[in-house]
Amino acid sequence: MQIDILTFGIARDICGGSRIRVDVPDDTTAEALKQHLAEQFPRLSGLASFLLAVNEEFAADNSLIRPGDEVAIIPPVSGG
Amino acid sequence: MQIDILTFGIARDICGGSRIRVDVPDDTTAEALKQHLAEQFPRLSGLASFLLAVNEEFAADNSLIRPGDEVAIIPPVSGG
Amino acid sequence: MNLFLKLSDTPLDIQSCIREVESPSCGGIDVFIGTVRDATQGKRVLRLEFEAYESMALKEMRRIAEEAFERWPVQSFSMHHRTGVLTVGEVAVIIAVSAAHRAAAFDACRFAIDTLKQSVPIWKKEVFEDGEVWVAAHP
Amino acid sequence: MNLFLKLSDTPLDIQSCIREVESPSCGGIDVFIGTVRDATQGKRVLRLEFEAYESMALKEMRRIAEEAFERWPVQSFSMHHRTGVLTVGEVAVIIAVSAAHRAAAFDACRFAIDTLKQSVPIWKKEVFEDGEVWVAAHP
Repeated sequence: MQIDILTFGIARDICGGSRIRVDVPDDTTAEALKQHLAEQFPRLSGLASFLLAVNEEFAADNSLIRPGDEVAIIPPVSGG
Repeated sequence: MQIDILTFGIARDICGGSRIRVDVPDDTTAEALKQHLAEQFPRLSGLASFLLAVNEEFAADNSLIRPGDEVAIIPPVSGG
Repeated sequence: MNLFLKLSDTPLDIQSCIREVESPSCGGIDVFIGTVRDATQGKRVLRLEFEAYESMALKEMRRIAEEAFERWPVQSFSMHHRTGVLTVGEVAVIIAVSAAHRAAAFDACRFAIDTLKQSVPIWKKEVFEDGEVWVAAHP
Repeated sequence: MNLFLKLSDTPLDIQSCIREVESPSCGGIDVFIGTVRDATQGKRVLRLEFEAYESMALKEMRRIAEEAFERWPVQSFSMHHRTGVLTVGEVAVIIAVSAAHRAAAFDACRFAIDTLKQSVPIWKKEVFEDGEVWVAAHP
């Protein structure tokens, strides 16, 4: 399935766009998607942290990504 | 010697005026003056605390009161 | 040491107290605002009357500020206290503390209000519908 | 539960954030104001650029407020965060918390800014004379 992924902050710089599309097997977990992204964009692994949000919630590693989910890469936050 | 004493808050109510005059021996200590005041105004002893300030500083019990000192009765404070 | 102290019998201005501590080299400001509550221990409060031993109160306020500067890397400190008659909702005290980093601002501001309540010669009388009481006077 | 949240790309107003939490039944308000510092680790900062994942940021801000209400007897809670380009001295975040007694206001306000910095998806880029860096991005 194809997943559109939002990127922010340094993740947008690394991925080269505020929205990227990746192609992953159905029933991909958040952890597997992170591995996929880290292979495609190795600099993500150099960040202090690199999380995924699914539908505006931080995603546990074992949560499944479904078509139509809103997925985002969350690099280390620095608000305030 | 005669000492003028400023009173505030409930101490003013107890002493019946914002400035009272007491007559004490020379070389009176803060502690002795407090005893004198407590005898003259027994309700001062019923307060949660009852301190003296001399020249705008909290006075130690053994500090001497001198003529011309600015003396004040400090009942429990409750600012803020 | 940027230190601002004020005792005033007219309404306090939060914005101007904060403005006193703002600075390009500070990253955090903590502000405490004490206001007149409409009830105490279930009794309706009509108004508060604050009285200060003004010269000594300002000395003690300065002592608190100086101790805050000694203990924490604070940049600016402002403490405004109201006197006179205050109705419900009015501001009795404002303390604003700025620092490069927020921990110092929080710690110093909280220390300042806690210590003010213990050592600054200011007294408040609570006025109820059926009487009045000097706060904390009796055990 | 009086809860006010705001993300804004225009300047924040301290007074209006505080006004949101004022109430006759509160005795204390603690306010934290985060401002843009002119230097970080000795380097002069020209400006900050804040970016938010807005919908999720508001969700996380709400989660923080709700946890504050659960953990402390807080009366009202307001959190405003700025986005976009900020110059030195500008306000990036304001958190105001009111409570009947001051301890809850201090504790909840400090919890809120500490947690915001850990969990709310907002990012800032520091722009220096000779480059720029996403804050906290790298170990």
